Amino acid sequence: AKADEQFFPMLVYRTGAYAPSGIPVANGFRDYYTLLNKRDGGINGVTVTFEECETQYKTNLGVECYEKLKGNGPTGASLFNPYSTGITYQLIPKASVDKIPILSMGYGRTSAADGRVFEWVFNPPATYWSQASAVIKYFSRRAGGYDKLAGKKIVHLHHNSAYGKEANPTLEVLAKRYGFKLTLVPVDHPGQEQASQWRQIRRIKPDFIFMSGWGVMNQVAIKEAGNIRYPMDQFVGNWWSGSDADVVPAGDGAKGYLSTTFHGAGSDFGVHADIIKHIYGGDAAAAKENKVGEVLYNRGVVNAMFATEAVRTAQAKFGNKSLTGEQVRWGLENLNITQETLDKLGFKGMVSPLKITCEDHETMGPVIIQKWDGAKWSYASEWLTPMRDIVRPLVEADAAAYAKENNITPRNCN
Amino acid sequence: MEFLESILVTPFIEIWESPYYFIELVLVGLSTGVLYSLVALGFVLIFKASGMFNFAQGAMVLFAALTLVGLMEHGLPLWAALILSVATMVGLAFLVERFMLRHLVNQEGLILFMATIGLNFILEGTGQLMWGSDVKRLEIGIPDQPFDILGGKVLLNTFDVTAAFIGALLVITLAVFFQKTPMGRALRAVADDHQAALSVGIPLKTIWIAVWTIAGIVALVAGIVWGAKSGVQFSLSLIALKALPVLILGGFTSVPGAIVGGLIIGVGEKVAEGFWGPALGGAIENWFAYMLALAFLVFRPQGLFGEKIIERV
Amino acid sequence: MAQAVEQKTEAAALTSPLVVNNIEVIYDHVILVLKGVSLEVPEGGIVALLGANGAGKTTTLKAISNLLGAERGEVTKGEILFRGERVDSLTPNELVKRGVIQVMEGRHCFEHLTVEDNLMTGSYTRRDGAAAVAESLEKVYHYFPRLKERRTSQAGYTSGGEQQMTAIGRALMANPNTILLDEPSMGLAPQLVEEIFEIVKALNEKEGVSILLAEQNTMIALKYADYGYILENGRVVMDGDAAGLRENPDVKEFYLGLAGEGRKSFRDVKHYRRRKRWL
Amino acid sequence: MPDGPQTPTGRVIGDVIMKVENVSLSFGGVRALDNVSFDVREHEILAIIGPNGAGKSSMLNCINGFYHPQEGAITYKGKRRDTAKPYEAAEEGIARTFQNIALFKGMSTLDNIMTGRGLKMKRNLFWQALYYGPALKEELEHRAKAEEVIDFLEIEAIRKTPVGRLPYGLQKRVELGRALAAEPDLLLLDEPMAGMNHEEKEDMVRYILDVNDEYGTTIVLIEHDMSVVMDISDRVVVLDYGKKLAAGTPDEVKRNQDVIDAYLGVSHD
Amino acid sequence: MFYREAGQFKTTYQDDQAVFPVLQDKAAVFLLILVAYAVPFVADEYWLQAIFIQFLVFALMAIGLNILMGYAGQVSLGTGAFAAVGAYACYKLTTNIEGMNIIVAILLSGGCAAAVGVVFGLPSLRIKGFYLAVATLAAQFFILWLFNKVGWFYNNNPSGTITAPPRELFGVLITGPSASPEARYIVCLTFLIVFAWFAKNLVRGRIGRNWMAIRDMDIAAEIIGIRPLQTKLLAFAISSFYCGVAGALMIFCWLGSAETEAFDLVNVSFRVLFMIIIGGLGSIGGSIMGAAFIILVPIFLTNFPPMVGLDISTALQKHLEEIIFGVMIVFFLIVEPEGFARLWQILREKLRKWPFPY
Ligand SMILES: Nc1ncnc2c1ncn2[C@@H]1O[C@H](COP(=O)(O)OP(=O)(O)OP(=O)(O)O)[C@@H](O)[C@H]1O
Ligand SMILES: Nc1ncnc2c1ncn2[C@@H]1O[C@H](COP(=O)(O)OP(=O)(O)OP(=O)(O)O)[C@@H](O)[C@H]1O
Ligand SMILES: [Mg+2]
Ligand SMILES: [Mg+2]
Repeated sequence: AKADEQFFPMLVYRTGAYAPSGIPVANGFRDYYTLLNKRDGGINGVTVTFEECETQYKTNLGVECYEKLKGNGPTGASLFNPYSTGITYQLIPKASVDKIPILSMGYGRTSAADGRVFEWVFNPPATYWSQASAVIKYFSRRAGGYDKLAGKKIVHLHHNSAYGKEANPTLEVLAKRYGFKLTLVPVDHPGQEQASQWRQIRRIKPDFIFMSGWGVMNQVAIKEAGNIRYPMDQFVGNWWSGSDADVVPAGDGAKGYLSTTFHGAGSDFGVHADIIKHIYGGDAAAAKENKVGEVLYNRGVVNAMFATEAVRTAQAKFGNKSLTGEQVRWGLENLNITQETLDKLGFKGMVSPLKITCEDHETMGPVIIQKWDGAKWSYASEWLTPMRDIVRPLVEADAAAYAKENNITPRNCN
Repeated sequence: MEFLESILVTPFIEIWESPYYFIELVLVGLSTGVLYSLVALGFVLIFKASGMFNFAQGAMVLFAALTLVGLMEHGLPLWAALILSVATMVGLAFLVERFMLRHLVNQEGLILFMATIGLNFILEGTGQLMWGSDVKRLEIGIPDQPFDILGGKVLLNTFDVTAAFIGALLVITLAVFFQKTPMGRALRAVADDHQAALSVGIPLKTIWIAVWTIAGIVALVAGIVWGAKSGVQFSLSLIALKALPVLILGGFTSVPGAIVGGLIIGVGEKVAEGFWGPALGGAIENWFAYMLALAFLVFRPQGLFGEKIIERV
Repeated sequence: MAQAVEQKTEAAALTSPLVVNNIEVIYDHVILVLKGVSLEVPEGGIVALLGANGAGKTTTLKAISNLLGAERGEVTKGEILFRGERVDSLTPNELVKRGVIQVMEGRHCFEHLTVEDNLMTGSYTRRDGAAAVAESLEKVYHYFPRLKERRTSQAGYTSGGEQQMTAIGRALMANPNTILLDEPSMGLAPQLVEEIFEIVKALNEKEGVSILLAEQNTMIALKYADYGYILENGRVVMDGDAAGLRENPDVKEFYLGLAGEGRKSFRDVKHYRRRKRWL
Repeated sequence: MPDGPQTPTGRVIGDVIMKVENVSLSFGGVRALDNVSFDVREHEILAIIGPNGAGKSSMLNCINGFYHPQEGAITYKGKRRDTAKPYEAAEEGIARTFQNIALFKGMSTLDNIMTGRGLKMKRNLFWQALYYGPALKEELEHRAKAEEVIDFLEIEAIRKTPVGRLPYGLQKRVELGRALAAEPDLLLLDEPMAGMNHEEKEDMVRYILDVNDEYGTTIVLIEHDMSVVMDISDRVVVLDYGKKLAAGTPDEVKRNQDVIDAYLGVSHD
Repeated sequence: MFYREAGQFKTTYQDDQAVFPVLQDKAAVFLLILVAYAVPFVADEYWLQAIFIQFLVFALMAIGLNILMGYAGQVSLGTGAFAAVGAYACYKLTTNIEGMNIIVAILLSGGCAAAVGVVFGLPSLRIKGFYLAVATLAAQFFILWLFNKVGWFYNNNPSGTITAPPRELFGVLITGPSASPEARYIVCLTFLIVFAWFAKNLVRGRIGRNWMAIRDMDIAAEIIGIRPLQTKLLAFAISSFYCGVAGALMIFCWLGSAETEAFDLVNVSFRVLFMIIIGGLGSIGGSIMGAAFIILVPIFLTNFPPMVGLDISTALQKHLEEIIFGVMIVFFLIVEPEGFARLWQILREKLRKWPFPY
């Protein structure tokens, strides 16, 4: 009989307006899955299989891809990583019906962190709201303490979409608590034109800018910041506004730009050595061509690692064979990635450990600020833990509202 | 009531109180407006020459820019890459005439429009197939430095000013070319009635190739300017959407219309976003441009400079 | 009779610049409109193409000037020769350069252009200098003084007759040697009709222009033409010298409205109906 | 039936139903109509003739509200017409045909004629969406009327043909059919016989006379074929450069030297 | 040779008015409807969920746009916005009014869309052709902006998206994630059939003729007594009604949840426009065929290489798909500019005459 296989669907966007972000993510996934097969012979002997489906970042294509891939492999799809907030929203209701978990790592619906309502959705290590709180924490350190935030002016420059607006409520709560003056400046899709937004910013003269951008909006924003001579070290993008594709087109102007992240960038980690060795036959140049080490490539790798570790966790309970989505969900919910595991897998220093629970599908993992020096990213802060006391109540309130609207009875996690 | 005040009164007070901010917005509006005109111009040329609303203009911008950077990435110097890109656009014009236009003589506007949608897909596919979908940096040596005017109260940028200058130059050249040469007349004749134009011996083929070539070159320039701003990538094709209100405001058939329309839209949307945006929640630029165009149309249904729509029985 | 036509055509191929040889035209792949039409236009001749509505006159002319493609029509059989060249191998532009120009039925003016610009488009293919073109323009204004008055108006806003004059004038601007005229008299005031035909005659006589004329106004067409063909339902049913046709009793009755004792008042038509067709 | 002058065929011409008084219309510098006055009587056939560009079509456009004259008044059945909208003219019983055929090209002959009956159809959206029931009943009634028109004009064979494909002459006939379908009181015809051969003109004349006779429809006719005009019209108005040059019976007009100079060229008998 | 109406004489005008005058056609259509209802028993979930339901929703929208553009001749690029109005209205109605019947809610949503359509149709009295497109584009951008900006429309939830709540009809779940694809398919199919039927009725009656008259020559139409504003606004209303209903179905029966982006210009408005041009302007059947083409061809092209065992990269495949799709559009337009509807008609004419050529 055929060897056991574990199937991972991949919703990718290698074409269209967001391809510059989609390509490295997809490559990261691909390389990590391939690495597992080549280096370890799969996950505990179970071969990893995967198939790409092009979504072009469009919701209708996302749904089509989901339907197309969900039944593949001997036991169906293990889990979905939609890589688009819009598609994630669409898949959330379907997940519980089809019994396939969704792993939306650092995007998607924030309140899905409440595992009692969103049994099938996981969004570790942190959400937009957690991120926003961590960024404010960072700003407070820069200002010299929380008390110094009072009276400071902070601008949230965001993509005018559900995704871009996610952080707004949290920021508003934080503004109230710490007394800083928050201005929300939206930019319409696609964001090629931001002249007037930046003139507004120039007038406001903010102490800090936090940006939730996406695609071409990021590059233009970084250029425009230079145009008004805004100091780059007061300008922080979220983790979707801090990839190589965002800074490279801006050239020298992008030097000193900051962004958040929850994993390291660059190809100096153990896992990269393995990838270059096993997949690129030691050819570092070819690896570079395929974006190995870029921020979003690493995100793909990290995400694939979380996914496969969830399967490994589940295998411990259900045996080393092809697992169903339902079994993988159990694995996700009991996922506990320790520092030890990370070291073993070659992620030392790249990711923080994380432990998912039935109640908390997010874990509020720490966030770090990285800085672009014109050639590469490097860490520019210590790890910042989000403010649980502020974020969690918001999450629970929103999850409760969702549960009510959709006749869901939250499960009991005790 | 308060809301009404915030949109009907406050912005005007603010304009009065912060004149430099206003001037700055007007200036960036003008420089953006010229760039809109540049894209709109491509539409106007083709519409004038064939009555065809070229949906693929955005894709042509993308395609031209991709070709240019693609060639440069392969190590060609800028001048060589430019020549080859122009040659590519000429080739495209030939192909479009040979395989598309020639077979669609005398069809209705909507059908021609649809055909350009097909072309749009082809160009987007081919461009990305040949050169990849990644974002590419385009460095063509236009200096990009902010500088102060009016005693430091207003900040401008050398790149924007240069780009606006290039755009204006191109637009004026073309305006003169089409107003002063016999070709201009032939173009307008073709737009009115393909069959009658054929019957008096106007060679549609030559005209179309010429016009598509020029439109291709305009697209290349637009692609260079916008590409240098935001990197060359797929989103470039979306700026065609920004050219639509310009086109409609200026009138589909008018080169000067494309210029004036571009400036009005550019200034209008920047000022609106800057003063009205905050009250309305921001990101109003897009619909504002269309509403502005619409407001003009109600008074001049053919656009500011468009040819009067002839209604006779 | 068909035999006679064929023989004539063969003989004429040697002398006539424009020969249409047994053509068949289909529109839209399914609608068969011309079912074997043959005719010829001798050098310096005026030939009239007569026939009822829908007989296929316009189609014939468009086939000659190679404009059918734009209407989704095609010549499926037969051939059309202009000075020995097959017209379907020439583009309309090349045909105009060789001196064949068509005045289309229903005017087809460029409505957004001024009357003068309309006329000037006619000179597009000419390479004999601005002075010669200006001279032609003067000539056209001389023929149609009304156009000179309206020269700066947009053609779309001129009256029906003015548009007709513009269309004819535009063709003259190409300095043609063969004109295909499709219903030139339509919508023109009576004295202008005469004038137009006088112009046609003058062009023909002074400049040796050959003319193929599709016309409903049989009376006047046969007055000015040398030769006539009568088309019914996509076939040539009769041809002959203009004078001979004028005397033919059938033509007299159906096309000229002359029944025996002279013109009948239109008032009287009310009281009878008739319908007779060849075939 | 009101007394009035008798025509040779014995029809009775009634009272004035439309008055055109001192109408002037200009476009920019072009004076298309210049102080024109005449009136139209019930049941008559009135011809308007004149050189090209004299303003004949513009006159019809003023009558049915497509143009609005700057000066003067048009009164139809006692009501001012010169400021009204075109569709109001139709509602009041004025129908017309056009010089450059204005058929609805995408529709069949039958549908074109049915549009002429639109004003008389009353079923609302709801019934129309359901179709079966009252809407169908109404549709069939009007279809029958339309078929009468089709019979009358002898265009049965092209009932279902899209009008765009018809030869010119038939299109003119369909256009007449569309106007007739509205059962108008006043019918304005703009060069209905242009581009027709003699036989076809005879047919057209027959229809016009029949309509005039059988339904008593008043007809205002523009035509360049003098033999037709002189034969069938009761009165003739001559325009030249926007001005009224002459008016009267056909015989009077064709002997008028001004008219001969400006328009006829030679005298027509 | 078998496709003949020989022997089928029509003795009444009613028969002559029928939608399918030829018996064979009528039979074929009934068969097609039967097959359509039988589809859920054979098609797998992927086909139902991702393709057929999408097709039904878009076909309905295409009919709506075709009424406005193909029949009444008013160019519109606001389809997405009108669909969004329907979707958001339906969301508000179902979540805020307890126990409202879902079908009623969907129809009311159509009504809301119709009202909005009328407002944005007002400029059509003065503005024509491509210029009119701008009015509808203004609608497109403004309405989506509004739905994005004003929290009331999405019940102020922080995600800014709307999610279809589960609702039942006759005790069967038809919306929400737990509704079976079969049930949702049947609902959409029924909507499509009923509304296609209504549309067909409208366009072959007085209203439809008035629309076409306005389309073909608005001046002449006005002169024969058709009131232009009323007629155009009615077209806008009905068209938007269709789009609104389709928009509601789009969220409630297909996507399940969406933000405004799901209704954007390129994904919806243009796409529907492609459908009706390819399908045939002024043809109800054409709208449906066009929707099938625009939705199915890309799916076929994506699935084709793997089907024949060709392993090419996702990006390459997508690019080839785009190119081929573009070429097909141009090719079809050259072969038959008037779309599938006309192609079908010609085919029938040929079939009728077959085996004799003319
Ligand atoms: N584009 C077309 N598509 C289909 N049929 C056409 C087309 N053009 C013309 N026909 C048909 O071809 C036949 C001949 O038309 P044509 O215009 O040549 O006639 P004609 O003799 O010029 O008539 P008229 O005196 O009315 O101008 C007509 O029956 C007409 O319906
Ligand atoms: N809408 C308009 N704008 C500008 N000029 C116009 C307009 N309508 C008519 N004219 C001008 O008014 C004059 C009268 O035109 P009209 O169409 O009434 O002439 P007509 O008597 O019908 O001539 P014909 O016999 O040639 O049809 C013409 O010179 C025409 O150019
Ligand atoms: Mg003809
Ligand atoms: Mg006239």
